[in-house]
Amino acid sequence: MAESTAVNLRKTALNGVHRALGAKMVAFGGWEMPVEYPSSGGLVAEHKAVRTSVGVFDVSHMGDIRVYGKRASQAALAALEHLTMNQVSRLAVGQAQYSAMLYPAGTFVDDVIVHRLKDQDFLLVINAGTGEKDFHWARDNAQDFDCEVIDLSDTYTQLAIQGPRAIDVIAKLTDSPLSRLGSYWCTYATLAGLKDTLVARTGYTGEDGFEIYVPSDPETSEDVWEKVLSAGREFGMVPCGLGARNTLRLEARLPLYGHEISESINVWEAGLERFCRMEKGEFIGRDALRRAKESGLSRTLAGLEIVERGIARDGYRILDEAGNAIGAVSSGSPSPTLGKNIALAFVPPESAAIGSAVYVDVRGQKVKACVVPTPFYKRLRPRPTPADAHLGGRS
Amino acid sequence: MKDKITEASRHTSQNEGLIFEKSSPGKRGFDLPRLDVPVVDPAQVLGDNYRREGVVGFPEVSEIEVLRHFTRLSRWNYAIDLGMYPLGSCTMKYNPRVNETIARLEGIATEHPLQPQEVSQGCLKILHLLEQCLAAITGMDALTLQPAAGAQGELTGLLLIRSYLASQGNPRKTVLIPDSAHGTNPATAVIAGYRIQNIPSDSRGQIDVAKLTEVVTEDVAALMITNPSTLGIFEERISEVADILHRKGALLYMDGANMNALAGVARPGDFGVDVMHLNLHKTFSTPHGGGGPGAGPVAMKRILEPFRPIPVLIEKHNGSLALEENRPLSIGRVKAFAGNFGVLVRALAYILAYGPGIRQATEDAVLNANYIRKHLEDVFDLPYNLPSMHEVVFSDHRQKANGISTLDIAKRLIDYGFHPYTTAFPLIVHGAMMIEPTESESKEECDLFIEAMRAIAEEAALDPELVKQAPHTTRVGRLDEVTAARKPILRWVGKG
Amino acid sequence: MGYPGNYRYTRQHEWIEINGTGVGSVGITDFAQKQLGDVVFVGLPKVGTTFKGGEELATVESTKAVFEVFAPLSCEVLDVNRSLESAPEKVNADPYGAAWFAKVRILDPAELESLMDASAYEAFCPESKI
Amino acid sequence: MRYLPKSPIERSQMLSAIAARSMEDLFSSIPERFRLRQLLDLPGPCAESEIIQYFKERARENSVGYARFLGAGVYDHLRSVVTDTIIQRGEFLTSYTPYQAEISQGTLQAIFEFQTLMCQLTGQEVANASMWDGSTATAEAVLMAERITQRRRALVARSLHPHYRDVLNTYARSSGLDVVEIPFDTDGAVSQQALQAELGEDLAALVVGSPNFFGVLEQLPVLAQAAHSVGALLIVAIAEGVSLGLVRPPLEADIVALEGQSFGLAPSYGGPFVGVIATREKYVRQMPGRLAGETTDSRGRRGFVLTLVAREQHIRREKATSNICTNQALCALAAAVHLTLLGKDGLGEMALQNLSKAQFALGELLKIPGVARPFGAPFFNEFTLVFPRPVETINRELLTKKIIGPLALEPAYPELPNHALVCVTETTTREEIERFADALDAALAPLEVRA
Repeated sequence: MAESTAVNLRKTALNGVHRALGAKMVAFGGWEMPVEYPSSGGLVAEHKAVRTSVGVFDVSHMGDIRVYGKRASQAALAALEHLTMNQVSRLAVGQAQYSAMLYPAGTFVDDVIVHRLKDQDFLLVINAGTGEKDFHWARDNAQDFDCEVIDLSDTYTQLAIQGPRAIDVIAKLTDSPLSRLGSYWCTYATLAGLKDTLVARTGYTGEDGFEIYVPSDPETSEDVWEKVLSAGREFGMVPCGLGARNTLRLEARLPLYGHEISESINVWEAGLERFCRMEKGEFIGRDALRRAKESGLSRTLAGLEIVERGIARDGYRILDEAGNAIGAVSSGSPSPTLGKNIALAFVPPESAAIGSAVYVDVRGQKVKACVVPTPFYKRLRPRPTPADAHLGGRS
Repeated sequence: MKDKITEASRHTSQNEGLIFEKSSPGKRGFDLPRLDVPVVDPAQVLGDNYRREGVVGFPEVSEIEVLRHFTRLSRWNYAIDLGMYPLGSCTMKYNPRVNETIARLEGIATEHPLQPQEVSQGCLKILHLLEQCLAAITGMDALTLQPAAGAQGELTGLLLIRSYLASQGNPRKTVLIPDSAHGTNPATAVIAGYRIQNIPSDSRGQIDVAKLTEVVTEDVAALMITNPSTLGIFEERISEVADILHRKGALLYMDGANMNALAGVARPGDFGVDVMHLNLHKTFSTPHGGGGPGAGPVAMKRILEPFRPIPVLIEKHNGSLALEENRPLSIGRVKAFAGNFGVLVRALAYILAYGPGIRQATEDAVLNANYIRKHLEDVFDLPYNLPSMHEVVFSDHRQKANGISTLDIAKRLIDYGFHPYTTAFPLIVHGAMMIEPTESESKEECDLFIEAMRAIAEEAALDPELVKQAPHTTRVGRLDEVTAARKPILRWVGKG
Repeated sequence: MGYPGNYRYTRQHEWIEINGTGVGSVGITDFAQKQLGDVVFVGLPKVGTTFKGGEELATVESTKAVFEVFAPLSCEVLDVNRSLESAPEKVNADPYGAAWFAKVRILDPAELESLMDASAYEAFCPESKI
Repeated sequence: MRYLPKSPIERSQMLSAIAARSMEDLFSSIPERFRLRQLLDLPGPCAESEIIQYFKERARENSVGYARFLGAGVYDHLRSVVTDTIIQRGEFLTSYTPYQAEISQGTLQAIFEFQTLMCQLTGQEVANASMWDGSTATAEAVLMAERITQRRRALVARSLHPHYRDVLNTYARSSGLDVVEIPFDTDGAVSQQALQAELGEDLAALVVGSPNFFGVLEQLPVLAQAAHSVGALLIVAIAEGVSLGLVRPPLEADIVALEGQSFGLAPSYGGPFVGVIATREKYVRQMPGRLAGETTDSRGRRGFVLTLVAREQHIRREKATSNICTNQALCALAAAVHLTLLGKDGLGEMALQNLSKAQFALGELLKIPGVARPFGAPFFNEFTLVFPRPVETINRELLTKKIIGPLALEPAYPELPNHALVCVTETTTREEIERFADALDAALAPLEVRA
């Protein structure tokens, strides 16, 4: 991961703020993003802040696609059912779901979070690196539907406020009863003085948290950033970078495009079946997935704990007892929360049973690892009461 | 018979040669643990331009040979551990052995000066406590423990003065130095970029205040004074001297070489001194080790504090200690890292041993000097008869009559089992005999010394040659310093 | 050892021997060498340098002292006695002869007046100290 | 008080002997108002056991039990217990500077042997009895060059130890010496180009470190040629003496300023160490510091004395070559004993172990994605790496794993962010090196976020 020196990198509205904070900037998906803030104590400190209290991420590099159409035609809904693998019709207005756009082969264009803002007005939040591709894919494949597909990526500065105390921070920034907003629900609220700000109780850290969408002009963005930080100060909130975001999502086994999902990995291999509704009817990739299921899996994503010395890094080979290559690490890192070295790796199903031993080729050394259940880290979440969800839906 | 004795002594420690002369290829006195990584080929790693085959001429001897060699050499030294070492202005006092033990503790001797300060708090607390103790003893406001020895303390002190005066608009040109001063004073002042002007002593051996008043101008940066003076006499008009300087904007520097006369009794900070150095290897008992290591902390008044050399020991708001490098007004760095830490540790151990009782040590030191003076002033000339503090200075004036010099008497003392006193210093006394017993000597040892001196005085009158040829009991007689200097041999080059 | 009559002397115990032609040799007196003790080193000036009277022209070291040899009068160094570098003991052995330090050209003969002659130096010397 | 050998009776006997009524009388010459009326407020008195206790407690607050990869002028090397046994002998420990030769032959001969060892190591003709440390030795070497050449300008390599440069600047500032810094090139060595540009007939000396602060070995013959071409002296400062067991000595240097800490002296939080100045015979009278010389006694037997003393402050006063008086004699003795124990083979083997372990460590660390080596020139036991992350942040994480990481270069070299100076000696075990590599890998791995 080279120091970001390329001039053609895109910068978020908060780029200046990050630099002022002394953040270490790196190139990520065509963007210049903060990977960690030495002023926050660095990656590990940021990670721990999110697990134990709260942290804030600038995730403005994420892409946003709006799909909307006439209420009567229900075309927008139909387009999304065709475009994505989860069942969009199950979404109430103000609800969001994790999903993905697939190629006909059943492999990934990208994973997305689909927000139902109005009956026929949806916001798809997509990855940075794949933005262009995703947008064209969505637009091209929605042609036969009477709906609009537009790219809103540049209109939002997106902040992720994550951690058990995120709710307390948000509460200080708004009068709306957002504490009752359910997980994977979203709403418009007056936040940090900004009217009609989109707030979603979503995240990419495995903790409770919110993602807010504010106008991407520097003044507003910096103003909101400042207000959020000062609201969070009493809870020890720190700015967090991509580094912590990556270790957090890895512990929570959330996939990262190019690692656990890609155009050469299908839904079954990625282990994302619970977000894939074969029964809902036709969608791109469905046939291939059915065939893939029949012919059986050649590899599956397994969670590994490295039991001997060594870090399993992305791309390292997985070996069997005899030393033959049987797979590869998709993501690997020390887990700040568990204090262990963990990894996600694609291995043959027969090697993926919990407790079975595999080996990682670490800098030429055969290092023993053990298949463990995932997610590696699971927060104790207060089961939301139906009432919450209900209210959340309407608020 | 005599030849037989010479014969017989050929294999005793009396004839220990140079270690290089015992060398034989293949022997060694130390083994390294087995290498636990692949060995590399230096030729390949370094390249021939950078490579060397091995140190030509380096000794090759076994452990027992090394141990014996240096043990034998050690027996040719005189030492405090053997008896009184009355070297004037050197303060050769007992070196407590516990100081050696603690300086070698794991966690003290093993610490790296650049390691994170989170894991150096122990070292920093030691430095902090020592600073506080020395401030209390000197009556000063701030310390730097950086200087490696007294002479570097002097330089640091003068640079502090120079920076302070420069900040006032003019560093000035001249440093005044009494004619009785140590040689380091003028040598240091020159390195500090100052011109020297000597101040004569008056007939009583005190600084000539009238003369001083004349010469102190806006050009004078400071007066470097030793108090008590090298005559062992307290400068009675010291605060007057300070006022004269201060009135003209100059500062008073005190050479703390004689602090052993004052610790716990009077504080330079009280009588007008602006900055001074301490010799931890004198007053504070760190071993002289045959010429070092020492340490020369500098104590100063608040006005000089901003200019202290880096690093500066600070206390952070969270209560932890740190060495700070970022000091815009600092005179800079005078020595790498954080001073002679190992010496500082010993000095603190010494202070802790006495606590407030350090006054008793000073009293005993002064008592010894005056006791010796009392019992010798009838046989040796006392050029200045003001009250003595921790040391007394006689002259060889009376013995000169029989052609006996202070050096002869000094050498003869060796035969009586004592180390000589300081000879030919201070310069203002011709044939000076400068005696500093320190508090470490018992009444018995003092009495023996007095006996010896009186006996030598007698010999000087009755049998001058006996004294002139002394010492008679040492491994070697007087050495030919002239040839040594005319045709210097400064290293062993082997046969042929 | 006496005081060569044809020499002139300074209060700092240097002598200069004039050999008519405005050229002279400079050295230190027997008294000076006795005070100094065994000489172990002599530091000589560069040929061609000029000195004012009283400026340091050379140094003499014994094991216990350093003695600065001052130019008796304004002069230019024409030659120096290299043999003293290898045999400084000459200064003790033959201060008025073999141990000359430098041959100099005298720049202002008038200055000679300020120097002592043998008898004056002899009178001056004993109570003098270095 | 256990250190004071007088009973109350003896005290009063002695007082009456000098006709003093009380101790107070002894201080009559100190004006009344300056005499302290009460005892000083000092901690103690402490028993021996209490003193040991206090310092053991302080020791526990330091870095016991940590693996360490710091060098930068202070090195961990093996030491024989014999060295300490010798220097703790009272005859060495509690003796003064050997001015009285007849009863100081032990110290004098040891110094003479030390001087010889230093000459053999550095390839120079004379070495002094010691200076305070490598930094002051370097500064004094420059002042010495100034006296020899009668010139007032010195070039100092930016790659020289920053503390050494600081000390030189402190000495230079007051003595009006002009010091110019020469940058380093992409190899971490002195930039020839910049050097050529600064050469001139007014130049007294060129000062370089080798190994320099980045661990890099400088090309001394080339540098000497450059300095000598304008009649200037080459001064070589050596902070890691063990390198001389394997690395070609600075034969072309006119003055060598050596730090001898590596020769049997504990790191001791920065001192006391032992500096040395070694040079050519013809410059000996301009050399600072004490010198022991061989001679004979009245009966013709070999003996040793301090010689050429007329250079020193107690004789020449303001015209002295230096103000140094007390030096580091006992440290020099320790170095002499240590080097004698090691001997020719031992020193060579120790140097080879340093070289081998440093090479091994470099290999292990370079396997870690994101770790690079900026400077290509040969090195001894220290090398520079660049990380994808601020060194301080990494070290903070290493510290939690009981590892004291490499030195961050940025504070002293703002132009080298994320650069670290790694040191490995014979005392560093393979296990420690691997633990360090893993910890560093762990500190960097999470940053590997690729889209």
